[in-house]
Amino acid sequence: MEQDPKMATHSAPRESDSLFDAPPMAEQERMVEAVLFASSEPVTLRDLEGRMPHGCNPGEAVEHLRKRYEGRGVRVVRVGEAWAMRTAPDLGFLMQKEIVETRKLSRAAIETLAIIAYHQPVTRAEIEEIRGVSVSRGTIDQLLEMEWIRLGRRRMTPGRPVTFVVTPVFLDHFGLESARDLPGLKELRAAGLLENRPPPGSLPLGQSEEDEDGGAQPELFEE
Amino acid sequence: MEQDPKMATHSAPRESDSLFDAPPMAEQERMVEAVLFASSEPVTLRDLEGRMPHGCNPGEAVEHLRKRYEGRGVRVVRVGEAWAMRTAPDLGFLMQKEIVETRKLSRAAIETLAIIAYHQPVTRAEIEEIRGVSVSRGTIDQLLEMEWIRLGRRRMTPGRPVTFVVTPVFLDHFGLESARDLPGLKELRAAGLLENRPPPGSLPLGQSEEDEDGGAQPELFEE
Amino acid sequence: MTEQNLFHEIAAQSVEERLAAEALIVDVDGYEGPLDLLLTLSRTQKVDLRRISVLELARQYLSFVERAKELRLELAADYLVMAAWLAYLKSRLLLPPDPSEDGPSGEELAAHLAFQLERLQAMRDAAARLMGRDQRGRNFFARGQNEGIQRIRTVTYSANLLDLMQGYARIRTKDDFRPFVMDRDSVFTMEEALERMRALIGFTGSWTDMLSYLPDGWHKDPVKRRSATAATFAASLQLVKEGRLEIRQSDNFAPIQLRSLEEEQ
Repeated sequence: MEQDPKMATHSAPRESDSLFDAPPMAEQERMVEAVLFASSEPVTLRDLEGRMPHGCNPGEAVEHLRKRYEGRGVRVVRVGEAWAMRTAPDLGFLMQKEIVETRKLSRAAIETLAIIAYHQPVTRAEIEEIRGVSVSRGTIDQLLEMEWIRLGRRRMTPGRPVTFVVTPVFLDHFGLESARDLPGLKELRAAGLLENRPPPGSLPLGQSEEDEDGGAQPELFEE
Repeated sequence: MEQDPKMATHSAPRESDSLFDAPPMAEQERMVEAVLFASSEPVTLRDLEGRMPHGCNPGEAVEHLRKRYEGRGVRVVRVGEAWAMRTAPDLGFLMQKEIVETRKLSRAAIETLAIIAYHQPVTRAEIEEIRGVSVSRGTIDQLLEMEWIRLGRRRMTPGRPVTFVVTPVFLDHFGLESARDLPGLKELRAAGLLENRPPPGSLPLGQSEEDEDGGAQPELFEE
Repeated sequence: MTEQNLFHEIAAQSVEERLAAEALIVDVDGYEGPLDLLLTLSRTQKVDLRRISVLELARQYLSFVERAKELRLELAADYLVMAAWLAYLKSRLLLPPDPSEDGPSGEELAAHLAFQLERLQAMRDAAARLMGRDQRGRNFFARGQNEGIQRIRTVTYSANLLDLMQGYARIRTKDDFRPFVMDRDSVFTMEEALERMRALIGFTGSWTDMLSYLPDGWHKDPVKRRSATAATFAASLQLVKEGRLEIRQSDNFAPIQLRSLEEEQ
């Protein structure tokens, strides 16, 4: 089917203008296949380039490989800036043995995760504003520990609050090429639902400090 | 290249004598591919048969798959009674990547090394006294790991502290025949490396023998 | 009509909805704060969230609070704050605008509340869609047997004889400047901390308390401890800047934790 790999590797240089000619593309594809196959985690093009002989074009090789695996039981998928091989989702039923029971996430954790994914980079105060309740430390810690979120750059606003963003591990888990491929992202943006719209005047939502004197104003609750 | 997997999965039953017709061979091959890929251990035909829909012929599917991967970067190999996928042996070199970094030795490390070279054998407490700051264990460990220093004899003083001496590797690296070849303060000054007059009562340099019982001559380190 | 209204409406609902509504009254803990409750209440209006009547919603919420009081349920402060705010909003919506009053109009406030509800609902839907996706380890799988792609890092350090001699000369002559040097007995410099950290961070694959990096013997004396902590913190930030470390602090005054980024490089 393919040329013999040994031949390809050790063949005399063809008529080339360079002494250090890169291996033929078919051979580069084999190399990418072997590295992606062997690694359970996604591999960046840069890492591939570092591993392959000088002059290789891993980007092109990955593209060839991706096409070759189309429709197979295993696929070549993009995860952020990296590439990985994953089984086709329609064959998940064969993999009962491999299923790893993941810790069940609380509703708060799932919502917090979604807010971070769709609004990133987002501060804790913004998450609280959207959910209307304070975010428990455990929730953020759990997501950080799972490596689904990480700290982003600090927001250049007073107090320079930290922001949260999702990670390549998150993308890999949910089979997303990038955070731009989140389902319904465009529609949500078009509907203005991803805007950080400041409340007119001040609102009691997500501003837990104001709860402090909630009990001191009982007359407010009478109509 | 391949037929569409969905097509294969959902295609109408061919003229069959059974109601529970096995999936087409191409689909069986996909299944075997996914299972072999995702399994952490080699998989037996019996195990494959147990996982796949009724009526499948895993032996034939494995054979098809093995042929398909001939010459690729990944191979289907038999391991005892079971089957597994492995990267092609000729590509093993891609799985290791050597990164050689050259870093400038830190100032603390150089100073510590210099003190050991000029005063050997010398204890850690003495090095700290000469440098005027504590010597981190990381610095000593680094020099030990580089094999530029090694442990000398224990000092015969209370606590029997270990001493450090330089190694032949060190001498070789710095082009010295022995540590006594190190230039003394006078020479350093003559070479323009020292702009300042010597501190009153400064030490004779390069006379490492005298440090032998350095613990008994604490004044050596007083200036 | 206000508080009765909600209960009449509830009576007309399906059993399922009624159960949900009862749960709402008996078990406030089941709701994640006032906004969550408002979102649930807004569903009884059976309209698109964009067409929701905030006035009606305010009425529903306030009757809920009334009812909770009747049942002598303890309501968390934030529920009461929301009630107060909605009572205020209701009055702004019902009364003609007071020209002497500054600030946003009732309609603006109502529109923002509607926006918040719609946004929360949208995020819940998005979360459900996300969790409904094919997931790694459940629907698709990575290579089961990591054959171990290795990265062998070899660091060679360079230093020449001149470095060595200059280093020694520096030490042997620094006492000339002694009068100008402050007493550093209790001072741990950032430079020292940095040097210490550089040697140690390679081993920090998991989150580790920053304080565990303080040098031996610097923990007890408060003056030394303070200096070492400050220097170690400054050095950590420098290493974060160099991309060699990650740093996190989950809360005010919580432990500051570090993790090496070396392996991901």
